[in-house]
Amino acid sequence: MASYERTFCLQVPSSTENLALIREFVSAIGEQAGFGETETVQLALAVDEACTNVIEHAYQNEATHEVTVRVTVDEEEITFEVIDKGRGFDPTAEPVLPVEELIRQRRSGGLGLRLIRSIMDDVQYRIVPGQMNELRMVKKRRPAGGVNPAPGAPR
Amino acid sequence: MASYERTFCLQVPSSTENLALIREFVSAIGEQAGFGETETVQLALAVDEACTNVIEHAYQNEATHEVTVRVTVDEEEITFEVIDKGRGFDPTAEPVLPVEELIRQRRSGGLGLRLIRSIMDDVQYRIVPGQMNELRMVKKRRPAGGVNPAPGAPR
Amino acid sequence: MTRSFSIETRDQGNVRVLELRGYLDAHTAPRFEAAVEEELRAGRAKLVVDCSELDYISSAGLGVFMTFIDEARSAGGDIKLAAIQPKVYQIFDVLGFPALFDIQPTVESAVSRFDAGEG
Amino acid sequence: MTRSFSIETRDQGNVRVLELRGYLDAHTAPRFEAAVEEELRAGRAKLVVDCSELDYISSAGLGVFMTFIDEARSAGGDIKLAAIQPKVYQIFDVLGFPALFDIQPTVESAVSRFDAGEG
Ligand SMILES: Nc1ncnc2c1ncn2[C@@H]1O[C@H](COP(=O)(O)OP(=O)(O)O)[C@@H](O)[C@H]1O
Ligand SMILES: Nc1ncnc2c1ncn2[C@@H]1O[C@H](COP(=O)(O)OP(=O)(O)O)[C@@H](O)[C@H]1O
Repeated sequence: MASYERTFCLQVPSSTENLALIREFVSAIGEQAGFGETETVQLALAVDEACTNVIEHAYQNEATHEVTVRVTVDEEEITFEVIDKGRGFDPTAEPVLPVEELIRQRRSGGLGLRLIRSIMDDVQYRIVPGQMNELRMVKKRRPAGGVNPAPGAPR
Repeated sequence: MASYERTFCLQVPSSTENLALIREFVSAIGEQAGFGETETVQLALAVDEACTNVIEHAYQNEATHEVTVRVTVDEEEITFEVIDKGRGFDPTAEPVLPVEELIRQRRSGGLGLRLIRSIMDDVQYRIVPGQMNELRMVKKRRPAGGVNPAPGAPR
Repeated sequence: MTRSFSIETRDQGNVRVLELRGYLDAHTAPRFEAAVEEELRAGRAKLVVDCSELDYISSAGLGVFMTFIDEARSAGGDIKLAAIQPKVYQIFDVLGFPALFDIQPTVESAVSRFDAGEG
Repeated sequence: MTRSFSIETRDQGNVRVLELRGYLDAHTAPRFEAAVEEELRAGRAKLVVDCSELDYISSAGLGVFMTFIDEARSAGGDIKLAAIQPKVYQIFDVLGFPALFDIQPTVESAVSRFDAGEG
Protein backbone atom coordinates (compact mmCIF):
# COMPACT_ATOMS: atom_id res chain seq x y z
CA MET A 1 0.00 0.00 0.00
CA ALA A 2 1.30 3.46 -0.87
CA SER A 3 2.33 5.59 2.08
CA TYR A 4 -0.37 8.10 2.84
CA GLU A 5 -2.13 9.96 5.58
CA ARG A 6 -5.49 11.62 5.20
CA THR A 7 -7.24 13.95 7.59
CA PHE A 8 -10.90 14.88 7.83
CA CYS A 9 -12.59 17.32 10.15
CA LEU A 10 -16.22 17.97 11.08
CA GLN A 11 -17.46 20.73 13.34
CA VAL A 12 -21.12 20.96 14.35
CA PRO A 13 -23.26 22.71 16.99
CA SER A 14 -23.49 20.84 20.30
CA SER A 15 -26.95 19.39 19.76
CA THR A 16 -27.94 15.70 19.69
CA GLU A 17 -29.72 16.60 16.44
CA ASN A 18 -26.27 16.41 14.80
CA LEU A 19 -25.35 12.90 15.97
CA ALA A 20 -26.76 11.39 12.77
CA LEU A 21 -24.52 13.63 10.67
CA ILE A 22 -21.52 12.72 12.83
CA ARG A 23 -22.24 9.01 12.30
CA GLU A 24 -22.56 9.49 8.54
CA PHE A 25 -19.23 11.32 8.52
CA VAL A 26 -17.50 8.50 10.40
CA SER A 27 -19.20 5.79 8.31
CA ALA A 28 -18.14 7.38 5.04
CA ILE A 29 -14.53 7.59 6.18
CA GLY A 30 -14.51 4.09 7.69
CA GLU A 31 -15.89 2.64 4.48
CA GLN A 32 -13.41 4.61 2.36
CA ALA A 33 -10.56 3.48 4.60
CA GLY A 34 -11.50 -0.13 3.94
CA PHE A 35 -13.10 -1.12 7.24
CA GLY A 36 -15.88 -3.70 6.96
CA GLU A 37 -19.53 -2.96 7.71
CA THR A 38 -19.43 -4.32 11.26
CA GLU A 39 -16.33 -2.36 12.20
CA THR A 40 -17.66 0.79 10.53
CA VAL A 41 -20.86 0.61 12.60
CA GLN A 42 -18.73 0.21 15.74
CA LEU A 43 -16.52 3.19 14.86
CA ALA A 44 -19.61 5.34 14.30
CA LEU A 45 -21.03 4.13 17.62
CA ALA A 46 -17.87 4.98 19.58
CA VAL A 47 -17.71 8.49 18.10
CA ASP A 48 -21.47 8.94 18.67
CA GLU A 49 -20.94 8.03 22.35
CA ALA A 50 -18.00 10.43 22.69
CA CYS A 51 -19.95 13.29 21.10
CA THR A 52 -23.07 12.52 23.14
CA ASN A 53 -20.92 12.82 26.28
CA VAL A 54 -19.55 16.17 25.12
CA ILE A 55 -23.06 17.49 24.43
CA GLU A 56 -24.62 16.17 27.65
CA HIS A 57 -21.76 16.51 30.13
CA ALA A 58 -19.09 18.93 28.88
CA TYR A 59 -21.75 21.37 27.58
CA GLN A 60 -24.66 20.23 29.80
CA ASN A 61 -27.05 20.22 26.86
CA GLU A 62 -26.44 23.80 25.80
CA ALA A 63 -26.70 23.73 22.01
CA THR A 64 -24.75 26.95 21.47
CA HIS A 65 -21.28 25.38 21.62
CA GLU A 66 -19.30 23.32 19.15
CA VAL A 67 -18.21 19.71 18.87
CA THR A 68 -15.24 18.90 16.64
CA VAL A 69 -14.35 15.48 15.28
CA ARG A 70 -10.95 15.11 13.61
CA VAL A 71 -10.12 11.88 11.82
CA THR A 72 -6.73 10.72 10.59
CA VAL A 73 -6.35 7.63 8.44
CA ASP A 74 -3.04 5.97 7.63
CA GLU A 75 -1.83 2.50 6.68
CA GLU A 76 -1.85 1.28 10.27
CA GLU A 77 -4.85 2.77 11.98
CA ILE A 78 -7.67 5.28 12.13
CA THR A 79 -7.58 7.97 14.83
CA PHE A 80 -10.53 10.03 16.07
CA GLU A 81 -10.14 13.17 18.17
CA VAL A 82 -13.33 14.49 19.74
CA ILE A 83 -12.70 18.03 20.93
CA ASP A 84 -14.76 20.35 23.14
CA LYS A 85 -14.23 23.60 25.02
CA GLY A 86 -16.56 22.76 27.89
CA ARG A 87 -16.22 21.21 31.32
CA GLY A 88 -13.49 18.57 31.51
CA PHE A 89 -13.59 15.42 33.66
CA ASP A 90 -11.40 12.64 34.97
CA PRO A 91 -12.30 9.42 33.19
CA THR A 92 -10.21 7.32 35.57
CA ALA A 93 -12.45 8.53 38.42
CA GLU A 94 -15.63 7.23 36.78
CA PRO A 95 -16.72 3.96 38.42
CA VAL A 96 -17.18 1.05 36.00
CA LEU A 97 -20.19 -0.72 37.47
CA PRO A 98 -21.48 -4.04 36.13
CA VAL A 99 -24.61 -3.63 33.99
CA GLU A 100 -26.55 -5.68 36.61
CA GLU A 101 -25.64 -3.09 39.23
CA LEU A 102 -26.67 -0.20 36.96
CA ILE A 103 -30.02 -1.90 36.43
CA ARG A 104 -30.46 -2.42 40.16
CA GLN A 105 -29.91 1.31 40.62
CA ARG A 106 -32.29 2.04 37.70
CA ARG A 107 -29.52 4.06 36.09
CA SER A 108 -29.70 4.56 32.37
CA GLY A 109 -26.14 5.84 32.02
CA GLY A 110 -22.61 4.66 32.49
CA LEU A 111 -22.38 2.63 29.28
CA GLY A 112 -20.81 5.15 26.91
CA LEU A 113 -17.20 5.02 28.04
CA ARG A 114 -17.44 1.25 28.34
CA LEU A 115 -18.59 0.93 24.74
CA ILE A 116 -15.83 3.27 23.58
CA ARG A 117 -13.17 1.28 25.44
CA SER A 118 -14.38 -2.06 24.16
CA ILE A 119 -14.52 -0.88 20.53
CA MET A 120 -11.27 1.08 20.34
CA ASP A 121 -7.70 -0.19 20.72
CA ASP A 122 -6.47 2.91 22.53
CA VAL A 123 -8.37 5.68 24.33
CA GLN A 124 -6.72 8.78 25.81
CA TYR A 125 -8.32 11.84 27.35
CA ARG A 126 -6.51 15.09 27.95
CA ILE A 127 -7.40 18.55 29.15
CA VAL A 128 -5.45 21.50 27.73
CA PRO A 129 -6.40 24.02 30.43
CA GLY A 130 -8.24 27.08 29.15
CA GLN A 131 -8.16 25.71 25.60
CA MET A 132 -9.90 22.40 25.04
CA ASN A 133 -10.59 18.85 26.11
CA GLU A 134 -9.76 16.02 23.75
CA LEU A 135 -10.77 12.37 23.66
CA ARG A 136 -8.40 10.50 21.34
CA MET A 137 -9.47 7.06 20.14
CA VAL A 138 -7.41 4.76 17.95
CA LYS A 139 -8.54 1.68 16.04
CA LYS A 140 -5.90 -0.49 14.38
CA ARG A 141 -6.51 -2.00 10.98
CA ARG A 142 -6.89 -5.75 11.17
CA PRO A 143 -4.89 -7.82 8.69
CA ALA A 144 -7.05 -9.43 5.99
CA GLY A 145 -7.61 -12.53 8.13
CA GLY A 146 -9.52 -10.44 10.65
CA VAL A 147 -7.61 -11.41 13.79
CA ASN A 148 -4.97 -9.52 15.75
CA PRO A 149 -1.36 -10.48 15.03
CA ALA A 150 0.06 -12.50 17.88
CA PRO A 151 1.92 -10.31 20.38
CA GLY A 152 5.56 -10.07 19.37
CA ALA A 153 4.86 -11.36 15.86
CA PRO A 154 7.02 -9.66 13.22
CA ARG A 155 5.13 -6.88 11.41
CA MET B 1 -38.71 32.06 15.09
CA ALA B 2 -36.10 32.43 17.83
CA SER B 3 -32.99 34.32 16.85
CA TYR B 4 -30.16 31.93 16.17
CA GLU B 5 -27.16 31.29 14.02
CA ARG B 6 -25.53 27.90 13.60
CA THR B 7 -22.27 27.08 11.92
CA PHE B 8 -20.99 23.79 10.56
CA CYS B 9 -17.66 22.98 9.00
CA LEU B 10 -16.36 20.03 7.00
CA GLN B 11 -12.80 19.57 5.81
CA VAL B 12 -11.84 16.65 3.55
CA PRO B 13 -8.95 15.66 1.26
CA SER B 14 -9.22 17.05 -2.28
CA SER B 15 -10.44 13.86 -3.93
CA THR B 16 -13.70 13.34 -5.83
CA GLU B 17 -14.12 10.28 -3.61
CA ASN B 18 -15.30 12.71 -0.91
CA LEU B 19 -18.04 14.42 -2.95
CA ALA B 20 -20.63 11.97 -1.62
CA LEU B 21 -19.69 12.86 1.96
CA ILE B 22 -19.86 16.56 1.11
CA ARG B 23 -23.38 16.12 -0.31
CA GLU B 24 -24.52 14.18 2.77
CA PHE B 25 -23.17 16.98 4.96
CA VAL B 26 -25.07 19.64 3.00
CA SER B 27 -28.25 17.53 2.81
CA ALA B 28 -28.30 16.92 6.56
CA ILE B 29 -27.95 20.64 7.27
CA GLY B 30 -30.45 21.67 4.60
CA GLU B 31 -33.01 19.25 5.97
CA GLN B 32 -32.35 20.36 9.55
CA ALA B 33 -32.67 24.01 8.49
CA GLY B 34 -36.11 23.27 7.10
CA PHE B 35 -35.45 23.34 3.36
CA GLY B 36 -37.66 21.01 1.32
CA GLU B 37 -36.36 17.94 -0.53
CA THR B 38 -36.08 19.68 -3.91
CA GLU B 39 -34.18 22.64 -2.51
CA THR B 40 -31.94 20.41 -0.42
CA VAL B 41 -30.93 18.41 -3.52
CA GLN B 42 -30.14 21.70 -5.28
CA LEU B 43 -28.05 22.99 -2.39
CA ALA B 44 -26.07 19.74 -2.34
CA LEU B 45 -25.62 19.98 -6.13
CA ALA B 46 -24.30 23.56 -5.98
CA VAL B 47 -21.79 22.69 -3.25
CA ASP B 48 -20.80 19.50 -5.12
CA GLU B 49 -20.09 21.62 -8.23
CA ALA B 50 -18.06 24.14 -6.24
CA CYS B 51 -15.98 21.40 -4.58
CA THR B 52 -15.53 19.54 -7.88
CA ASN B 53 -14.11 22.76 -9.34
CA VAL B 54 -11.71 23.14 -6.43
CA ILE B 55 -10.51 19.55 -6.81
CA GLU B 56 -10.18 19.64 -10.61
CA HIS B 57 -9.08 23.23 -11.23
CA ALA B 58 -7.67 24.82 -8.08
CA TYR B 59 -5.78 21.61 -7.14
CA GLN B 60 -5.60 20.06 -10.64
CA ASN B 61 -6.66 16.67 -9.31
CA GLU B 62 -3.94 16.36 -6.69
CA ALA B 63 -5.60 14.55 -3.79
CA THR B 64 -3.09 15.72 -1.18
CA HIS B 65 -4.76 19.09 -0.49
CA GLU B 66 -7.83 20.06 1.46
CA VAL B 67 -11.30 21.33 0.65
CA THR B 68 -13.24 23.15 3.35
CA VAL B 69 -16.98 23.76 3.38
CA ARG B 70 -18.33 26.15 6.01
CA VAL B 71 -22.06 26.50 6.43
CA THR B 72 -23.93 29.17 8.37
CA VAL B 73 -27.67 28.95 8.96
CA ASP B 74 -29.79 31.76 10.32
CA GLU B 75 -33.43 32.84 10.13
CA GLU B 76 -33.00 34.48 6.74
CA GLU B 77 -30.66 32.32 4.72
CA ILE B 78 -28.09 29.56 4.44
CA THR B 79 -24.53 30.48 3.46
CA PHE B 80 -21.88 28.14 2.07
CA GLU B 81 -18.20 29.02 1.88
CA VAL B 82 -16.07 26.66 -0.18
CA ILE B 83 -12.43 27.34 0.63
CA ASP B 84 -9.22 26.16 -1.04
CA LYS B 85 -5.54 27.07 -0.95
CA GLY B 86 -4.87 26.26 -4.59
CA ARG B 87 -4.84 28.19 -7.85
CA GLY B 88 -7.37 31.02 -7.95
CA PHE B 89 -9.29 32.20 -11.04
CA ASP B 90 -11.43 35.03 -12.33
CA PRO B 91 -15.01 33.80 -12.64
CA THR B 92 -16.07 36.92 -14.55
CA ALA B 93 -13.57 36.00 -17.28
CA GLU B 94 -15.16 32.57 -17.87
CA PRO B 95 -17.32 32.65 -21.00
CA VAL B 96 -20.92 31.52 -20.49
CA LEU B 97 -21.60 29.62 -23.70
CA PRO B 98 -25.05 28.26 -24.56
CA VAL B 99 -25.31 24.50 -24.01
CA GLU B 100 -25.86 24.08 -27.80
CA GLU B 101 -22.50 25.72 -28.42
CA LEU B 102 -20.77 23.52 -25.84
CA ILE B 103 -22.22 20.46 -27.55
CA ARG B 104 -21.05 21.68 -30.95
CA GLN B 105 -17.54 21.98 -29.51
CA ARG B 106 -17.92 18.53 -27.88
CA ARG B 107 -17.06 20.10 -24.55
CA SER B 108 -18.18 18.33 -21.44
CA GLY B 109 -17.49 21.24 -19.10
CA GLY B 110 -18.66 24.74 -18.46
CA LEU B 111 -21.87 23.82 -16.66
CA GLY B 112 -20.75 23.96 -13.04
CA LEU B 113 -20.70 27.71 -12.46
CA ARG B 114 -23.94 28.05 -14.38
CA LEU B 115 -25.68 25.53 -12.12
CA ILE B 116 -24.32 27.26 -9.04
CA ARG B 117 -25.55 30.67 -10.24
CA SER B 118 -28.99 29.42 -11.14
CA ILE B 119 -29.46 27.63 -7.79
CA MET B 120 -28.07 30.26 -5.42
CA ASP B 121 -29.37 33.77 -4.75
CA ASP B 122 -25.92 35.29 -4.37
CA VAL B 123 -22.49 34.03 -5.47
CA GLN B 124 -19.20 35.81 -4.64
CA TYR B 125 -15.65 34.67 -5.26
CA ARG B 126 -12.64 36.21 -3.60
CA ILE B 127 -8.93 35.52 -3.48
CA VAL B 128 -7.07 36.35 -0.26
CA PRO B 129 -3.56 36.38 -1.75
CA GLY B 130 -1.20 33.85 -0.21
CA GLN B 131 -3.95 32.56 2.07
CA MET B 132 -7.00 31.13 0.37
CA ASN B 133 -9.68 31.34 -2.29
CA GLU B 134 -13.29 31.39 -1.22
CA LEU B 135 -16.53 30.85 -3.12
CA ARG B 136 -19.41 32.22 -1.04
CA MET B 137 -22.92 31.13 -1.98
CA VAL B 138 -26.12 32.31 -0.32
CA LYS B 139 -29.60 30.84 -0.57
CA LYS B 140 -32.48 32.76 0.97
CA ARG B 141 -35.24 30.94 2.80
CA ARG B 142 -38.48 31.13 0.89
CA PRO B 143 -41.56 32.18 2.84
CA ALA B 144 -44.04 29.34 3.29
CA GLY B 145 -45.77 30.18 0.01
CA GLY B 146 -42.62 29.32 -1.89
CA VAL B 147 -42.20 32.49 -3.97
CA ASN B 148 -39.82 35.40 -3.60
CA PRO B 149 -41.23 38.51 -1.96
CA ALA B 150 -41.81 41.24 -4.50
CA PRO B 151 -38.83 43.60 -4.82
CA GLY B 152 -39.26 46.49 -2.45
CA ALA B 153 -41.91 44.69 -0.42
CA PRO B 154 -41.68 45.44 3.30
CA ARG B 155 -39.81 42.74 5.19
CA MET C 1 -31.67 8.64 5.89
CA THR C 2 -29.81 7.86 9.08
CA ARG C 3 -31.84 10.47 10.92
CA SER C 4 -35.31 9.03 11.26
CA PHE C 5 -36.80 7.16 14.18
CA SER C 6 -40.36 6.07 14.83
CA ILE C 7 -42.33 3.81 17.15
CA GLU C 8 -45.49 1.90 16.32
CA THR C 9 -47.52 0.21 19.01
CA ARG C 10 -49.87 -2.74 18.63
CA ASP C 11 -51.50 -5.44 20.77
CA GLN C 12 -50.88 -9.11 20.32
CA GLY C 13 -53.19 -10.86 22.77
CA ASN C 14 -52.44 -9.39 26.19
CA VAL C 15 -48.93 -8.42 25.12
CA ARG C 16 -48.01 -4.95 23.93
CA VAL C 17 -45.63 -4.83 20.95
CA LEU C 18 -43.54 -1.71 20.35
CA GLU C 19 -42.01 -1.70 16.90
CA LEU C 20 -38.91 0.51 16.60
CA ARG C 21 -37.83 1.83 13.21
CA GLY C 22 -34.63 3.59 12.29
CA TYR C 23 -31.98 5.13 14.48
CA LEU C 24 -32.18 5.15 18.26
CA ASP C 25 -29.59 7.54 19.71
CA ALA C 26 -29.39 10.26 22.37
CA HIS C 27 -31.57 12.45 20.15
CA THR C 28 -34.39 9.95 19.66
CA ALA C 29 -34.15 7.92 22.91
CA PRO C 30 -36.38 10.33 24.89
CA ARG C 31 -39.27 9.35 22.61
CA PHE C 32 -38.69 5.66 23.27
CA GLU C 33 -38.40 6.35 26.99
CA ALA C 34 -41.72 8.21 26.98
CA ALA C 35 -43.39 5.36 25.08
CA VAL C 36 -42.22 2.68 27.54
CA GLU C 37 -43.10 4.85 30.51
CA GLU C 38 -46.60 5.39 29.12
CA GLU C 39 -47.15 1.63 28.85
CA LEU C 40 -45.98 0.96 32.40
CA ARG C 41 -48.04 3.86 33.83
CA ALA C 42 -51.09 2.40 32.07
CA GLY C 43 -50.48 -0.92 33.81
CA ARG C 44 -49.20 -2.72 30.69
CA ALA C 45 -46.03 -4.48 31.79
CA LYS C 46 -45.86 -7.30 29.24
CA LEU C 47 -43.86 -5.62 26.52
CA VAL C 48 -42.15 -6.94 23.39
CA VAL C 49 -39.86 -4.56 21.54
CA ASP C 50 -39.83 -5.51 17.86
CA CYS C 51 -36.34 -4.55 16.61
CA SER C 52 -36.65 -5.94 13.08
CA GLU C 53 -36.64 -2.44 11.57
CA LEU C 54 -34.22 -0.94 14.07
CA ASP C 55 -31.03 0.09 12.24
CA TYR C 56 -28.95 1.46 15.08
CA ILE C 57 -28.86 1.79 18.85
CA SER C 58 -26.44 3.70 21.07
CA SER C 59 -26.10 3.61 24.85
CA ALA C 60 -28.88 6.19 25.18
CA GLY C 61 -31.28 3.63 23.68
CA LEU C 62 -29.85 0.74 25.70
CA GLY C 63 -30.33 2.89 28.81
CA VAL C 64 -34.11 2.89 28.29
CA PHE C 65 -34.17 -0.91 28.62
CA MET C 66 -32.00 -0.71 31.74
CA THR C 67 -34.15 1.94 33.39
CA PHE C 68 -37.43 0.08 33.08
CA ILE C 69 -36.63 -3.64 33.10
CA ASP C 70 -36.85 -4.05 36.89
CA GLU C 71 -40.10 -2.11 37.07
CA ALA C 72 -41.69 -4.24 34.34
CA ARG C 73 -40.57 -7.45 36.02
CA SER C 74 -41.78 -6.31 39.47
CA ALA C 75 -45.17 -5.66 37.92
CA GLY C 76 -45.33 -9.26 36.71
CA GLY C 77 -44.26 -8.44 33.16
CA ASP C 78 -41.03 -8.12 31.21
CA ILE C 79 -39.44 -6.16 28.39
CA LYS C 80 -38.46 -8.77 25.81
CA LEU C 81 -36.50 -7.96 22.70
CA ALA C 82 -37.26 -9.58 19.36
CA ALA C 83 -35.87 -9.88 15.84
CA ILE C 84 -32.71 -7.83 16.34
CA GLN C 85 -30.66 -7.37 13.16
CA PRO C 86 -27.10 -8.74 13.43
CA LYS C 87 -25.47 -5.30 13.10
CA VAL C 88 -27.57 -4.08 16.05
CA TYR C 89 -27.24 -7.32 18.03
CA GLN C 90 -23.46 -6.89 18.15
CA ILE C 91 -23.99 -3.66 20.14
CA PHE C 92 -26.22 -5.39 22.72
CA ASP C 93 -23.66 -8.17 22.82
CA VAL C 94 -20.68 -5.93 23.63
CA LEU C 95 -22.40 -4.89 26.85
CA GLY C 96 -23.54 -8.34 27.94
CA PHE C 97 -27.25 -7.66 27.40
CA PRO C 98 -28.02 -11.23 26.23
CA ALA C 99 -27.38 -12.50 29.78
CA LEU C 100 -29.71 -9.94 31.34
CA PHE C 101 -32.56 -9.59 28.87
CA ASP C 102 -34.79 -12.13 27.16
CA ILE C 103 -33.86 -11.73 23.49
CA GLN C 104 -35.94 -13.79 21.04
CA PRO C 105 -35.44 -14.43 17.32
CA THR C 106 -39.02 -13.45 16.40
CA VAL C 107 -41.87 -11.36 17.79
CA GLU C 108 -44.00 -14.51 17.87
CA SER C 109 -41.56 -16.44 20.05
CA ALA C 110 -41.23 -13.46 22.37
CA VAL C 111 -45.02 -13.12 22.70
CA SER C 112 -45.48 -16.85 23.25
CA ARG C 113 -43.01 -16.81 26.13
CA PHE C 114 -45.44 -14.52 27.94
CA ASP C 115 -48.34 -16.87 27.08
CA ALA C 116 -46.35 -19.74 28.54
CA GLY C 117 -46.31 -17.78 31.76
CA GLU C 118 -42.55 -17.26 31.63
CA GLY C 119 -42.60 -13.54 31.96
CA MET D 1 -25.54 4.95 0.66
CA THR D 2 -25.10 8.04 -1.44
CA ARG D 3 -21.79 6.73 -2.69
CA SER D 4 -22.62 3.91 -5.05
CA PHE D 5 -22.94 4.00 -8.81
CA SER D 6 -23.34 1.18 -11.31
CA ILE D 7 -24.19 0.64 -14.97
CA GLU D 8 -25.98 -2.35 -16.45
CA THR D 9 -26.17 -2.85 -20.19
CA ARG D 10 -28.78 -4.83 -22.12
CA ASP D 11 -30.14 -5.09 -25.69
CA GLN D 12 -33.68 -4.31 -26.60
CA GLY D 13 -34.00 -5.17 -30.28
CA ASN D 14 -31.29 -3.19 -32.09
CA VAL D 15 -31.19 -0.61 -29.32
CA ARG D 16 -28.66 -0.66 -26.51
CA VAL D 17 -30.05 0.21 -23.08
CA LEU D 18 -27.68 1.50 -20.37
CA GLU D 19 -29.27 1.42 -16.95
CA LEU D 20 -27.70 3.84 -14.47
CA ARG D 21 -28.05 3.24 -10.72
CA GLY D 22 -27.15 5.53 -7.88
CA TYR D 23 -25.06 8.68 -7.86
CA LEU D 24 -23.41 10.09 -10.96
CA ASP D 25 -20.89 12.77 -9.99
CA ALA D 26 -17.32 13.77 -10.90
CA HIS D 27 -16.09 10.63 -9.13
CA THR D 28 -18.30 8.17 -11.00
CA ALA D 29 -18.77 9.97 -14.35
CA PRO D 30 -15.55 8.53 -15.88
CA ARG D 31 -17.15 5.06 -15.70
CA PHE D 32 -20.24 6.29 -17.52
CA GLU D 33 -18.06 8.05 -20.09
CA ALA D 34 -16.08 4.84 -20.72
CA ALA D 35 -19.31 2.85 -21.13
CA VAL D 36 -20.79 5.23 -23.71
CA GLU D 37 -17.50 5.44 -25.55
CA GLU D 38 -17.28 1.65 -25.70
CA GLU D 39 -20.73 1.46 -27.31
CA LEU D 40 -19.93 4.09 -29.92
CA ARG D 41 -16.52 2.52 -30.74
CA ALA D 42 -18.30 -0.81 -31.23
CA GLY D 43 -20.62 0.84 -33.75
CA ARG D 44 -23.67 0.88 -31.48
CA ALA D 45 -25.06 4.39 -31.76
CA LYS D 46 -28.70 3.78 -30.82
CA LEU D 47 -28.54 4.25 -27.09
CA VAL D 48 -31.21 4.61 -24.44
CA VAL D 49 -30.07 5.62 -20.96
CA ASP D 50 -32.49 4.21 -18.39
CA CYS D 51 -32.47 6.73 -15.51
CA SER D 52 -35.21 5.09 -13.41
CA GLU D 53 -32.69 4.09 -10.72
CA LEU D 54 -30.50 7.18 -11.04
CA ASP D 55 -30.65 9.14 -7.78
CA TYR D 56 -28.39 12.07 -8.59
CA ILE D 57 -26.49 13.70 -11.42
CA SER D 58 -24.05 16.60 -11.37
CA SER D 59 -22.55 18.51 -14.28
CA ALA D 60 -19.83 15.87 -14.65
CA GLY D 61 -22.55 13.36 -15.55
CA LEU D 62 -24.42 15.81 -17.77
CA GLY D 63 -21.14 16.46 -19.56
CA VAL D 64 -21.01 12.85 -20.75
CA PHE D 65 -24.27 13.35 -22.64
CA MET D 66 -22.95 16.58 -24.13
CA THR D 67 -19.68 15.04 -25.24
CA PHE D 68 -21.19 12.16 -27.20
CA ILE D 69 -24.60 13.30 -28.43
CA ASP D 70 -23.33 14.75 -31.73
CA GLU D 71 -21.22 11.69 -32.44
CA ALA D 72 -24.16 9.34 -31.83
CA ARG D 73 -26.43 11.40 -34.06
CA SER D 74 -23.83 11.66 -36.85
CA ALA D 75 -23.60 7.86 -36.78
CA GLY D 76 -27.35 7.61 -37.41
CA GLY D 77 -28.21 6.99 -33.77
CA ASP D 78 -29.02 9.05 -30.71
CA ILE D 79 -28.62 9.08 -26.94
CA LYS D 80 -32.15 9.15 -25.55
CA LEU D 81 -32.94 9.53 -21.87
CA ALA D 82 -35.75 7.61 -20.22
CA ALA D 83 -37.64 7.40 -16.94
CA ILE D 84 -35.87 10.22 -15.12
CA GLN D 85 -37.02 10.68 -11.50
CA PRO D 86 -38.44 14.15 -10.77
CA LYS D 87 -35.64 15.10 -8.36
CA VAL D 88 -33.09 14.32 -11.11
CA TYR D 89 -35.19 15.81 -13.91
CA GLN D 90 -35.08 19.21 -12.22
CA ILE D 91 -31.30 19.23 -12.68
CA PHE D 92 -31.54 18.49 -16.42
CA ASP D 93 -34.21 21.16 -16.58
CA VAL D 94 -32.13 23.93 -15.01
CA LEU D 95 -29.68 23.60 -17.89
CA GLY D 96 -32.21 23.44 -20.69
CA PHE D 97 -31.50 19.80 -21.56
CA PRO D 98 -35.13 19.00 -22.45
CA ALA D 99 -34.81 21.23 -25.55
CA LEU D 100 -31.64 19.49 -26.72
CA PHE D 101 -32.12 15.84 -25.82
CA ASP D 102 -34.92 13.38 -26.47
CA ILE D 103 -36.23 12.64 -23.00
CA GLN D 104 -38.93 9.97 -22.78
CA PRO D 105 -41.15 8.92 -19.89
CA THR D 106 -40.34 5.20 -20.24
CA VAL D 107 -37.60 2.99 -21.69
CA GLU D 108 -40.20 1.44 -24.00
CA SER D 109 -41.24 4.76 -25.51
CA ALA D 110 -37.59 5.71 -25.98
CA VAL D 111 -36.80 2.42 -27.72
CA SER D 112 -39.88 2.64 -29.93
CA ARG D 113 -38.84 6.07 -31.16
CA PHE D 114 -35.78 4.39 -32.69
CA ASP D 115 -38.01 1.72 -34.23
CA ALA D 116 -40.16 4.45 -35.74
CA GLY D 117 -37.02 5.65 -37.48
CA GLU D 118 -36.93 8.92 -35.58
CA GLY D 119 -33.35 9.08 -34.56
N1 LIG E 1 -16.79 14.49 27.58
C1 LIG E 1 -17.13 14.50 28.89
N2 LIG E 1 -17.09 15.65 29.58
C2 LIG E 1 -17.43 15.67 30.87
N3 LIG E 1 -17.82 14.59 31.57
C3 LIG E 1 -17.90 13.41 30.95
C4 LIG E 1 -17.57 13.30 29.56
N4 LIG E 1 -17.71 12.02 29.20
C5 LIG E 1 -18.12 11.35 30.29
N5 LIG E 1 -18.23 12.17 31.35
C6 LIG E 1 -18.61 11.76 32.72
O1 LIG E 1 -18.41 10.36 32.83
C7 LIG E 1 -19.64 9.69 33.17
C8 LIG E 1 -19.73 8.34 32.47
O2 LIG E 1 -19.88 8.53 31.07
P1 LIG E 1 -20.55 7.41 30.18
O3 LIG E 1 -19.88 6.11 30.47
O4 LIG E 1 -20.50 7.83 28.78
O5 LIG E 1 -22.04 7.28 30.69
P2 LIG E 1 -23.24 8.35 30.62
O6 LIG E 1 -22.79 9.46 29.73
O7 LIG E 1 -24.36 7.57 30.08
O8 LIG E 1 -23.44 8.79 32.04
C9 LIG E 1 -20.74 10.66 32.78
O9 LIG E 1 -21.91 10.47 33.53
C10 LIG E 1 -20.07 12.01 33.05
O10 LIG E 1 -20.16 12.35 34.42
N1 LIG F 1 -12.42 26.84 -7.93
C1 LIG F 1 -11.82 27.08 -9.13
N2 LIG F 1 -10.49 27.29 -9.19
C2 LIG F 1 -9.90 27.53 -10.35
N3 LIG F 1 -10.55 27.59 -11.53
C3 LIG F 1 -11.87 27.38 -11.56
C4 LIG F 1 -12.57 27.12 -10.36
N4 LIG F 1 -13.87 26.98 -10.68
C5 LIG F 1 -13.97 27.14 -12.00
N5 LIG F 1 -12.78 27.39 -12.56
C6 LIG F 1 -12.53 27.67 -13.99
O1 LIG F 1 -13.77 28.04 -14.59
C7 LIG F 1 -14.11 27.15 -15.66
C8 LIG F 1 -15.61 26.93 -15.70
O2 LIG F 1 -16.02 26.18 -14.56
P1 LIG F 1 -17.36 25.32 -14.60
O3 LIG F 1 -18.46 26.18 -15.11
O4 LIG F 1 -17.59 24.72 -13.28
O5 LIG F 1 -17.12 24.21 -15.69
P2 LIG F 1 -16.08 22.99 -15.69
O6 LIG F 1 -15.50 22.89 -14.33
O7 LIG F 1 -16.91 21.83 -16.06
O8 LIG F 1 -15.07 23.35 -16.75
C9 LIG F 1 -13.30 25.90 -15.40
O9 LIG F 1 -13.05 25.17 -16.55
C10 LIG F 1 -12.04 26.47 -14.75
O10 LIG F 1 -11.15 26.91 -15.75
